[in-house]
Amino acid sequence: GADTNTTADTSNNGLEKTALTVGILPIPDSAPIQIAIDKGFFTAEGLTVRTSIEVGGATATPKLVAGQLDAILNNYVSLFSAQEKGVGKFKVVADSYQAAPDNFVLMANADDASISSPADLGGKKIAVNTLNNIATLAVTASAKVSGVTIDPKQFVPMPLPDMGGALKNGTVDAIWVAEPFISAYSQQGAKKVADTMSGPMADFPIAGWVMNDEFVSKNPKTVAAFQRALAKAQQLAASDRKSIEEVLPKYTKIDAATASVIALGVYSTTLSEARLQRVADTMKEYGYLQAGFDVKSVLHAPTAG
Amino acid sequence: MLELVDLTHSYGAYRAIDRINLTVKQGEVVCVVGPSGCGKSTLLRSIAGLIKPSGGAVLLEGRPVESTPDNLAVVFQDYSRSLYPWLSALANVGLPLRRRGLDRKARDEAAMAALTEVGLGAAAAKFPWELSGGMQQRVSIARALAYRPSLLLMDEPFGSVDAQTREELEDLVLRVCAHHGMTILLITHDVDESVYVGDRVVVLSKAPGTVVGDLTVDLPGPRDQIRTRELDAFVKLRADVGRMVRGITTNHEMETR
Amino acid sequence: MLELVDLTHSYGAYRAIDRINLTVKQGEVVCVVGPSGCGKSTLLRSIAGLIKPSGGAVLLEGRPVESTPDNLAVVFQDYSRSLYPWLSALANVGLPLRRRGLDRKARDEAAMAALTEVGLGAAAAKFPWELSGGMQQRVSIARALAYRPSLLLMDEPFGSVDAQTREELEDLVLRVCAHHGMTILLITHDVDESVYVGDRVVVLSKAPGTVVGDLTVDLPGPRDQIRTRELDAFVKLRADVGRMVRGITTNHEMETR
Amino acid sequence: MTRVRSKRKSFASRVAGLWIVPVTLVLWELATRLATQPYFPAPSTIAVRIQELWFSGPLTRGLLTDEAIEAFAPSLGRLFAGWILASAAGILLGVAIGRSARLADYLDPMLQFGRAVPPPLLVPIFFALFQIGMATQLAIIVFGVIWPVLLNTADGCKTVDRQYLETARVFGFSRADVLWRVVIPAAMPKIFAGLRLSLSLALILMVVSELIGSTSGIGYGLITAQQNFLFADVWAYIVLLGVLGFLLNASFLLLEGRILAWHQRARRTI
Amino acid sequence: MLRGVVGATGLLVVLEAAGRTGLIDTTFLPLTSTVLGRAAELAVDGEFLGHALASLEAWFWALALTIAIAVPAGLLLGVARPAEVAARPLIEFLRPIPSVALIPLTIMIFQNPVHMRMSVAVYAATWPVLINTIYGVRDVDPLAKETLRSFGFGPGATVFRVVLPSAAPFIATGVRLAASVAIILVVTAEVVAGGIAGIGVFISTAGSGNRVDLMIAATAWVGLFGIAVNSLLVAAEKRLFRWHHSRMAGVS
Ligand SMILES: Nc1ncnc2c1ncn2[C@@H]1O[C@H](COP(=O)(O)OP(=O)(O)OP(=O)(O)O)[C@@H](O)[C@H]1O
Ligand SMILES: Nc1ncnc2c1ncn2[C@@H]1O[C@H](COP(=O)(O)OP(=O)(O)OP(=O)(O)O)[C@@H](O)[C@H]1O
Ligand SMILES: [Mg+2]
Ligand SMILES: [Mg+2]
Repeated sequence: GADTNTTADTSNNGLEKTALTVGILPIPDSAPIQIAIDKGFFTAEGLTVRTSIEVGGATATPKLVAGQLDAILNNYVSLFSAQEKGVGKFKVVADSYQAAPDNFVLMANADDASISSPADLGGKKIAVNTLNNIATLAVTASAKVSGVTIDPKQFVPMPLPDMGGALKNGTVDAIWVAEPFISAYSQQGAKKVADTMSGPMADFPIAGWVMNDEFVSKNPKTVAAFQRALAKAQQLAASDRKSIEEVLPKYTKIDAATASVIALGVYSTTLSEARLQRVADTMKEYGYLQAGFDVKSVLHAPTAG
Repeated sequence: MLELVDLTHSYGAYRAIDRINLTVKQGEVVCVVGPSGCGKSTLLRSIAGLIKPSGGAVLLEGRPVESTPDNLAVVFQDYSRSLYPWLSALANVGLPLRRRGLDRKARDEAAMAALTEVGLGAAAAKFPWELSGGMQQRVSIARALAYRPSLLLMDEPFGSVDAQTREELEDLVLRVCAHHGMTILLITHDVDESVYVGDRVVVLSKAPGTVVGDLTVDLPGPRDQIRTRELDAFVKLRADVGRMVRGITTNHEMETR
Repeated sequence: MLELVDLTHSYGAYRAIDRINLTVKQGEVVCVVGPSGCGKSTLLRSIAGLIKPSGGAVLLEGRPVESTPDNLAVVFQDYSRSLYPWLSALANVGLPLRRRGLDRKARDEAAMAALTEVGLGAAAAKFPWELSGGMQQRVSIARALAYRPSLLLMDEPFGSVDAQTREELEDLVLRVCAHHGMTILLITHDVDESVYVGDRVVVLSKAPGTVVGDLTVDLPGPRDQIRTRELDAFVKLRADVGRMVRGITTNHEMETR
Repeated sequence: MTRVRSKRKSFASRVAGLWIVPVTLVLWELATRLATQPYFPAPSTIAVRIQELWFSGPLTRGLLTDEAIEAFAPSLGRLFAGWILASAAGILLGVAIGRSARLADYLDPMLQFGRAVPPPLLVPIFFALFQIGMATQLAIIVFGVIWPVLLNTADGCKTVDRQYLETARVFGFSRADVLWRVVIPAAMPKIFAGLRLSLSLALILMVVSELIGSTSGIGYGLITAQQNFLFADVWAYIVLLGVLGFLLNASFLLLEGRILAWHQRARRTI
Repeated sequence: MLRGVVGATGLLVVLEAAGRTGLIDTTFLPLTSTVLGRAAELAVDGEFLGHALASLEAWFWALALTIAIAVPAGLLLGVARPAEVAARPLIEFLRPIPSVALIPLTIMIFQNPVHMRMSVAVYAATWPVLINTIYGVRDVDPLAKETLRSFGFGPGATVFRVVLPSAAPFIATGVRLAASVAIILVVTAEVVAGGIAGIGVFISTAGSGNRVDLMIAATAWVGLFGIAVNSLLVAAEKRLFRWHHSRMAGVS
C-alpha cells in the first residue's frame, strides 16, 4: 500500500516520497483531486497519486493515523474533534470545500404538516450520515437560530441512500442530505424544511486535505509538491464548473446528467486560518470541543515557491 | 397371506437375491436359513417395503406391497442401531403403541409387560447405551411383540443372547404368536432353531440367493425345548436342513476362496 | 500373562462385575460364558483398558494395566459400529497395520490375505455399509487376526454367521493363534463353542458377574470339528458347562421376573 | 463415577475453572500499557468507564444508571425477539426443507443467495418493505441470525440414521410421530449447535440493527462512542457485549445440558 | 436444479409484479428487470470485475485461514474436555463481539487493507466452524474411537483417523456457513471502511451517488457468488462423504 517508495529518490525533484495514497469520499467535495490526477498536475510534480474510497472520518482517520493512507479528505468538525481527543496529530495541508446555499438541507415528508421549518425540529428524529460532525453541528446551529435546542439523541445515524426509505416509513421525521439526494428525494415527495448552511452557518468551511503531522515534517518536499498540484486543481474547480462535471462520473456514481444540474459548494483556493478558526469556535460553542482550539496548530499552509 | 413372486434385487450391478418364490400362509412360522451374505436381510427388507426390489413382486393378502405394509413389526439384525438412544427401554417399546390408540398409561403397562417377559423388567428405565448387547436385542424383541403385528419379520433375533435365554425367547415368541395369530418370517443361522421354531424352513443358496429348499416341519405342537428336540423327526429334519445348508456353503466357500 | 485381581466395576451405582479373579497363561485360549447382561463385555473392556475399573486390578505380564495395553486386538460385540464407514473392508483391515510399520503395499497384502481367509476376498473393495451383518463381523475378525496381537479379545465374534462359516472361523482363529502364540479371551454364548475352542471355560454368574466356574478343557489338539465333538470328554464337558450356565440363568430369571 | 463427581462439582472449583479470565486480563493490561495507543485503552481504564457509564446508579436499582436501563432494555428486547423469531422460523423451515427434497430444490438457490447477502445492505429494502422502524430492525436480526439454525436443522433432519427411520416405517409411525419422536430428537444435537451459533450472532445483529436508524440501545451507544472518538467507551461496549454473550451462552448450555442429556451421556466413553 | 430455477424465477416475477403494480416503491427497490439489466451490465464492466476480484481474493484467503485455524482448534477443544472448559469463557466472550465494531481497531493493527478485511472475516467465520467442529467431535461414536485405541493407537492417530473423518460432515456444514459469513464480512468491511477496490467499495460509491439499482445489482452478484460457492461445497461434500450419506437416510 502506502509504504511503497518511501525511500528518498533524488531523481524525482528530491521528493522524499513519490507515490501517495489519498482517501477521498465519493462526493463532489473530492473533485479537485480527480482533476489533478486527470490533468496530470501530480505527474508534473513527480507524484503518483492513487485514491482510496473512504466512507467517513470514523474509519478514514485511523487509516491515516496507521499510515495506510498518506492524506485524506476530512470534514473539519471530525478532524478537530479527533485532534482534541488525541486520536492523532494532524495537519491540514489544503482547504477544499465550503458550503454554498442549498448544499445541505433538511427535508421532511411533503405531507407532514408538523414540520415545515427549523422551529419545528424540537423532539423530532433527524437522520444524519454521521454523528458528531458537520451534519449534526449544522442542524444544531440552524435550529438554535429558531430558538430550538436539539438533543444529541435526536440524531439518527444512517447511510444517505437509506434515508429516503426511513423518512417515508416514519423511522425518522427529517433527513439531512446533500446532492444528489436532494434532487432525488424532492422527486420522491420530500420537501425542503431548511437550508442548514444559512445564517450562522453560511459559507461554512466543510472539508480539507489532511495529513499526519509526522508525515508532513518528514516529507516536506512531497507535501509541498502535493499542495502545488492540488492548488492548481482547486483553482480550476473554483473557476470552471465544467471541470467538475467532467470528473464526477469518474469517481462517483453520479451520472453526467445529474452532475450538470446539482448544486455545488465553493472550492477554496486558499488555506485561511481565520476561516477555519470559525469552525473551531462554533464547535466550542456547541460543545463539540471541550477547550478552546487554536487552528494554527493544525494548519500547514503551502510555502511559496 | 404373503407371497413372493420372482423377487429379485440388485445393489447397483451386484445381484443379492434372484427370483425368489415363496408363499407364507396366515399364522405360519417360516424360518429362513442360508449362508452369510446370501441375501436374507435383503429379502426381509424387500418384504418390509424398505427397499424397492429391482424385479418381481411382494404380494400381501393378494395386493402388491408398494410401501411398508400396515401392521408389521421388524426385529432388525442391527438391533443396536434400531433403538432410539434418546428414549429409555420402556419408551422405546412403548413408542410404536401410539399407533394402537393407547393412552400413555396403557402404553407403559403394555411395554412393561413385554419387557418383563423378555427378562428386562428391572432395566425398563435404562437407556439403550446402558444395556448390554443381549439386553438391547431383547428390548427390540419386546418392542415387536408388544406391538402385536399381524406379520412379524425377525432378522436373527436371538443371536446375542445366551442359550438359556434364547430358548425362553423362542418359546415366548411362539406362544405370543400362536395366541394372536401372527405370521412370522424368522431369519436364523441356527439350524436347530429353524427346525424347532418353524412350521417351514426355507433354505437359500449362496449369493445371489435363491430358494434351494423348502421343508415342512411336521412336528407336534406346542413345541417343548426338551421333548421336541428329542423327537426322531426333529433330529432327522435337523440333519436334512444341516446337510442342505452345508452343501451350499461348502460350494460357496470353494468359489470365493 | 494376564491376571485379574478382584476386578470390580460399577456404572454409577449399578455394579456390573464383582471381584473377578482370573489368570490366563501365555498362549492359552480362555472362553467366558455367562448369562446376558452379566458383565462379560464390561470385563473385556476393563482388560482392554477402555474403562477404568472401579476396583481391583488388571495385570499384564505382572504390570498393572493403566491404559490400553500394547499388542492387543479386540473384536467388539457391536462389530458394525467398530468398522469405519469411510474405509473399504480392505482399508479397515489394513488400518491397524500402520502400527506395525508396514508400507502401503505390505499392508494391503496382509489385509487381503486376512480377508480371503474369512471368505471375503471378493468383497475387499466394498464399504462396510455394502456388507451383510455376517460379512461385517468377518471383516472385524480379519482385522484382529491380521494385526497378529499377542493378546486377542473377542466378544461374541461368531454370532452373526451361519453354522458352517462359524466352524471355519473357529478353526481359523485356533490355527492362527497357535501359529503365532497368541493368547485369547473369547466371550461366547455357545456352550459347544466354548468347549471346542477353549483350553479353559470360565463361567460367570448373573449380574453382578463373578466367576462361578473355571473348567479346564482337557481335549487333545489340534481340534477337529467332527472328531473332537464326538469325543466322550467333549460331550461330558459340554454337559457340565451347560448345567452350570443353565443353573445360574434359571436362578437369574427367577429373580428378575 | 465420573458423572457423579462432575455433578457435585463444587462452586469453588467452578470459579477456579475461570482462571483464564484473570490471566487474560493481566496480559491485556500489560500489552495495552506497553503500546500506549489511544485506540487500545487498558482494561483498567475500560472497567472504570463501565462503572461510570452503567453501574454508578442508585442501589435500589442494582446500581444501574438511567443510561444503562435506556441502553439495555430495548436492546435485550430486540435481541430476544429477534432470536426467538429466527430460531422458530429457522427450525420450521429447516425441518421442512430437511424432510422434503422437493421443497429444498425449489427454495435452495434463494436461501443460498440470501445467506450470502450482508444484512446491512438490505436495510433500504427492508425500509421499503416494512412500514415501521421496529419491524425493520427485527427483520435485520432475523435475516442475519436464521442461517445457522436453518442450515443445521435442515442438515440434521436430512441425515438421520437410516435405521432409525426404517424402524419408524416398519412400525407404521404416523408422519407426526416420525417427525416429533424420531427426526427431531435425532437432529437435536445439530439444531442445538445452530441455536448456539445463532445466539451470539443475534447479539451481533442486534448491534448492527442499531447502527442504522436507531436512537437507543447498545449499538447506538457504540456507534456514538465510535464517531465521537471515545475509545474507552467503545471498549466498554465491546466488553459489555462480550459479557452479555458469555452469560447468554452459559444459560444456553444449561438448557442444552437438560435437553441433550441422553446425547451427551451416550457419547461419553466410560 | 430445474426446480431451483423455477423457484427463483417465481420470486423474481412476484417482485417485478409488486414493483409494477406499485405495491413496492420502485424508488427504493427498483424493478427486478432494471436490477437484472444492471447486473448483466456489471458482468462485463471491467471496473466492477476489478472490484469483484479484490473481494474474491480477500474472501478466499479468509476462508482458507478460517479453516486452518478453526478446525484444529475445534478438534483440540472437542477432544480435550479440560481445554474446552478452560477456553470457554474466552471464546464465549469473543464470539458475540461484532466484527463491525472491531473494524476501526483492526485498521490500526493491519496496515494492509486486504489483511484488515481478512482479519474481520476470519474473526466472524471462525465461530461456525469452531462450534460445529466441537459438536461434531462430540458426536463421534465412542466405539469407533475405542476400536482404534484398542489397537494401541495414540490420541493423535485417533483424532486424525477417526475423529476427523467422522466429524467431517459436521465440520463441512460449518465451513459452508463460514463461507457465506466470510463473504458477508469482506463486503461489509469494504462498505464500512472503504478502500481502493472491492465490491463493498463499489456499493458504497454507488450509494453516495444514490444509485440504488447499482447497489442492488452488485449485491445480487454477491448473492449469486454465494450460490456458486455453496453448490461447489455441496458437490464436494457429496463426493467426499459418500459413506455418510449411504448410512443416513435421504429425504422422503
Ligand atoms: N447397501 C448395499 N449396497 C451394496 N451391496 C449390498 C448392500 N447391502 C447388502 N449388500 C450385498 O448384498 C448381499 C446380501 O446382503 P444381505 O445383507 O441381504 O445378506 P444376509 O443374507 O443378510 O447375510 P448375513 O447373514 O451375513 O446377515 C451381500 O453380498 C452384500 O454385500
Ligand atoms: N454404559 C453403561 N452404563 C450403565 N450401565 C451399563 C453400561 N454398560 C453396561 N451396563 C450394564 O452393565 C451390565 C453388564 O453389561 P455388559 O455389556 O458387560 O453385559 P454382557 O455380559 O456383555 O451381556 P451380553 O451378553 O448381553 O452382551 C448390564 O446390566 C448393563 O445394563
Ligand atoms: Mg443379514
Ligand atoms: Mg456383551
